Amino acid sequence: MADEPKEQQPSGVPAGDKPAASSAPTSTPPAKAPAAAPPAAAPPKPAAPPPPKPPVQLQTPLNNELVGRVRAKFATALLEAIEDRKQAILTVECGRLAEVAQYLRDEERFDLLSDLTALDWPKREKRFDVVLNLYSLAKNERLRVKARAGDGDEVPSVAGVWPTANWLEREAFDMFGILFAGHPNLARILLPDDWQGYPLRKDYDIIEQDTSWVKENLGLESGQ
Amino acid sequence: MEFVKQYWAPLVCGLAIVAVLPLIVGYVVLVERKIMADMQARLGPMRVGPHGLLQPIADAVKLLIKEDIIPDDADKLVFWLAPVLSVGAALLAIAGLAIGPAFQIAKDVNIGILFVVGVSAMGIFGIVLGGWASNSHYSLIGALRSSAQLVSYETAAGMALVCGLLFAGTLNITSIVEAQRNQGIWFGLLAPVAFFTYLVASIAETNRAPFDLPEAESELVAGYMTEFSGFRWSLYFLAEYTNMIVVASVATTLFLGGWLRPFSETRWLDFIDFLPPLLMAAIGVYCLRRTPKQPVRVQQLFMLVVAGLCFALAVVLGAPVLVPMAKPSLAAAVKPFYLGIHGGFWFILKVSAYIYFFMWVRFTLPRYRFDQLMRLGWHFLIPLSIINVVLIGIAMIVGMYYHLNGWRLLLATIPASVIALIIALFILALEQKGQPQKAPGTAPDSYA
Amino acid sequence: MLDQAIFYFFAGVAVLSAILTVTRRNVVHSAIFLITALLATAGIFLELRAEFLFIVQIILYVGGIMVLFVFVIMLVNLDVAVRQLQFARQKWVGLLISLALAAQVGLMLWSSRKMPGQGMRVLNAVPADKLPPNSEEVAKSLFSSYLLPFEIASVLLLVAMIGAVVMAKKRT
Amino acid sequence: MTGMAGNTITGTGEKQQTLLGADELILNMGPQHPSTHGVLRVKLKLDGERVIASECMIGYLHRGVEKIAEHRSYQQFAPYVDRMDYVAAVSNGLGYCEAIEKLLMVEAPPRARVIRTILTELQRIASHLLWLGTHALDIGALTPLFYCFREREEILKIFEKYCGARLTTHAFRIGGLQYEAYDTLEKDVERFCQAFEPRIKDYEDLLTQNRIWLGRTKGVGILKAADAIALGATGPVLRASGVKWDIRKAMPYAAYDQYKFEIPVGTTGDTYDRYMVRMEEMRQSRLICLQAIENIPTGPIMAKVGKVLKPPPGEVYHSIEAPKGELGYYVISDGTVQPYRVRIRPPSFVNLQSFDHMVKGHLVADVVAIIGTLDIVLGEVDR
Repeated sequence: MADEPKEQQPSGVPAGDKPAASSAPTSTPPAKAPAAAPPAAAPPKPAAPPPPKPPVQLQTPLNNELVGRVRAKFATALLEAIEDRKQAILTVECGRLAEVAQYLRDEERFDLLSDLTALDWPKREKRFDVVLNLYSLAKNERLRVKARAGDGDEVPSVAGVWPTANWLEREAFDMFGILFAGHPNLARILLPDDWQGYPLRKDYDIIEQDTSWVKENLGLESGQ
Repeated sequence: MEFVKQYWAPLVCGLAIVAVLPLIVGYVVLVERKIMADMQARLGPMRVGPHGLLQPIADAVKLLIKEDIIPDDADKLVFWLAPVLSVGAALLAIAGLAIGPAFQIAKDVNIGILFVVGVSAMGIFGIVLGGWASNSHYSLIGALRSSAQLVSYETAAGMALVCGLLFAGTLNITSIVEAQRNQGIWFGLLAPVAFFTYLVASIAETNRAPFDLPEAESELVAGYMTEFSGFRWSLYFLAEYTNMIVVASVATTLFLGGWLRPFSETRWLDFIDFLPPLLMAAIGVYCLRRTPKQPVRVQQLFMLVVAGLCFALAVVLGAPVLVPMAKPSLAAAVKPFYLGIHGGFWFILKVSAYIYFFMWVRFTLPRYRFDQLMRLGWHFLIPLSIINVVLIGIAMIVGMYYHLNGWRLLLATIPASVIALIIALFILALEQKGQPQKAPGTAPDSYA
Repeated sequence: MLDQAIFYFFAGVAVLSAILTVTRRNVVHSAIFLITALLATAGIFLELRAEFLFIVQIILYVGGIMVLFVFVIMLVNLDVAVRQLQFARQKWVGLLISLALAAQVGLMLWSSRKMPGQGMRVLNAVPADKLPPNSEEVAKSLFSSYLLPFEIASVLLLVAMIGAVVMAKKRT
Repeated sequence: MTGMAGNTITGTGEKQQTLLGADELILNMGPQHPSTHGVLRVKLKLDGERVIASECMIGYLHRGVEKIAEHRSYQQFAPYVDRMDYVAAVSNGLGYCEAIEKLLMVEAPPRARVIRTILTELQRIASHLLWLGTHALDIGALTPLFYCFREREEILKIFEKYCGARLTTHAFRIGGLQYEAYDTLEKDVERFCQAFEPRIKDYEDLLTQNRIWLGRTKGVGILKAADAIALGATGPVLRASGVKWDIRKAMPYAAYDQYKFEIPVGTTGDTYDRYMVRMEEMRQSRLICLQAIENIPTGPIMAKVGKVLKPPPGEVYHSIEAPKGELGYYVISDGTVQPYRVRIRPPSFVNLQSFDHMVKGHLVADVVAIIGTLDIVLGEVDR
């Protein structure tokens, strides 16, 4: 795993601000109390495979100069900066996503949007995470920017900043139903236009979908 | 009645041509598929008959029994007429050709070559009307493209022919070959640039190889042939291959010395006469050697038959050459017989070499885009052929002035050809500089 | 006797297809009949042993002009043209002109009847021996006695071609 | 930059005055079309032969791989990954396995990483060979297709000997390899590499200096560097536009940091440059294979990874240099046996976006060449 870019190592001591658990696991027992501060000396790299004790906490708060600059510029917008398995993750306020994106591309030279996708956490009140994986060709550095959006919220589209986001946002809309404000042509891309429902949502049950389709189109009980 | 008495020979020959030609075309297609396979490290049709030799019959039967679909509101009359027109023009053109000194349907037609070119130009109607009649948008575009291509390359071919005719001085096919015999040199050597232009233009005229845009599979499905199926489609196919044979024989007659043996006039090279029988005998021996390797009994039998055929042909070709040696008295009697058969052999050999070149080009070169194709035709080929006619004319005048004839005429024509090539390169350079990489937006629209 | 039969056959075909050309409603059909008419006239040239004219007729008219006719028919979308009213009730003008033409032809026939041996109706028999190759005859006369008209005609054609190119140039 | 976004052809748009006054023609190419490399439907708005606007309709091969991933365990999902880019299954597998290993914070042993590199590079050559064959066939050259398939057959034989399958190989496991290298692997790869060099020369003789090929590819489908980065193009498409970026060099994975190889870069970003870049990449892959088989380290082929994988909760994004471009895996685990979400970043899907940008102003014949030069595989575009 020598591929971790060296300069990306978190230099500062993990600051004390509380790491809002970015991934509140739904089904597993609440292994980590969301408010508990992470164990201070988080082992940089657990040498042995995680022993059967409760899964070790890998998300450590991150505070390098990049985070510093972003916090300086967007004080309130930057909700959280953590690092999971040596990959930097910034969580940004949904409303100002486009601004942050513009800033990251122009000043921080993250000129390549590798991927834009979405996650569904049905338990949370703002259930969707819009995740942008950025890459800087100049600095050979990766960054992940997250924004939380509720069902039906308007997420500002970054297609203006990176045109590659056009189809990626259309796919996120197609699969999750997230509306992107300012998108040139928000329509389904993979599924037929008259498809009902958004398949990648956690509550989109395949079995139920199949039986309803069979009943509706073939008029008989599906064998599922 | 006296009409029949006077014209029974050409009628019989005509009948033979119309009957035999589909078979010949079938085997030309088989040979093409075999050569293509050989070039592409594979075997080609092997299943029907030994080494796929019965494939053409199988194709013909398949095409005959295939369902004959007519698009619903297509124009019935024109839909039926188009392929017929195409094949008719192609077959009519064959009538003007002379296979050997003996075998010619339209005996010494005074306008020989012109007749062949003029009639085969009628094939365009078959294509255009075919495209229009099947009233699908794809075939209409395909039809328009191919007719535009044919019209523009006919001019280039015509000018190249003019260049050859300058040497021959007559249009009559038999006298053209006679002229080449008297001058002791083939016109293709005298006017190589004309031969090259005619070669390229004829490839374009028969819609083949780098110019086979109308039925470019990757774009407009099958061009004008899209809606035709079964026998109608095979008529177009027959027309295309007959055109190929016609174009090949015109080129052979005019540039490669028709049915003349290479160096036909130099006596000490007469041993070349032994080449045809030896060649046939060699093929026969090869077939014999391959017979035991055939897996199936019937295939071995078939190979034996083919070997026998080759040997018989070898004997037939050898007889007119050996008999005068054995009994000089019979020499006079055997002479016309010798001329006819050997002439036919050489003519067919040259035509098949020409067609082999067609196939060879088809398998190696990618396809031209339509506007590039038109640009090549108009900006390069036509000016080149016109300039070549002028230069060859000048060369001939110089030749006459210094009484150069036969091989010595080369002294005049070679510089002419070199100048023509230099001008050709100049045109190309102009072309390159003119729009080295014109932005695609401004590429000349093909319909402008 | 045979020549007579062939001549009347070709003449009949020519007249018939000429009529059909005019009366057909479908443009492409009329184009096809026009081609048959021209081919029939070419046949008549051949019947008169003028093979050079025969092949020039085929190459020029059928292979050249008619191809462009059909080309234009394809390019210009036809459904508009067909819907317009074709027959603008000019029957009377047409009749008048054809009558005048018929009168003229009749006069010519009638006057030639008196000249011995020149009668239009009697065709001279086919000469038995080889025909004088008329391509060479045409060429000789074209480049010797009629050189001037030949040059003027070619210049005229050149001008026409250049004019066409200029008109067709895209107004860019 | 918004102009870059793919415009759609809605019925309304004003009718542009075209050449003969005829309205523009909407031409539907696909989904069943000989040259769309799979079930891609392209809606072209034409003015005569010229393309005014184009719109790609995809989704015909959508199998919902990401939904399936949420109902399979980590090991069970590995074979599905091969079905996405079915032309380069081995590199898909490598990407997935390395992403999960990163999630588990586990590293494959050196021997496994070297063998993985060899097989992935062979797969890259095979994928490029298939691209070259079909691309040349679309432009009309019939012969290269058969030469390319003859070489590709050799590579597929090696895969078959190694893991029993030719196309969807499922050759790797999370944590290392399932099968030990069969004893003549080095000799086979050696023999293939020796035979391959003259073969590449054959393709080059057939195409590179061919005037018709130059005419059909030079200046066709130009994608400048800035547009390529903006449109997110990666792999040979990006490198042909002059951007020197290859994940194997930038963020080395498997055993790529042990070998010396160059990264071919184009200049103008037209179809010819993409052709040259891919041809050079085939040569470089051959060099990597030769260097790799010299000393395959001995040792275990599987890291100490339990039968049941329960990666600690968290997420990871790992991307590799697949033959088509950057193939990324964004895996989120919630500590259970099944991944919470596996997001796959397909290079073909993103590269296809620049199709609309490239095809404007070209002729229909170029559309075919541009689809070919993007080297898209619809299994990966639709997932």
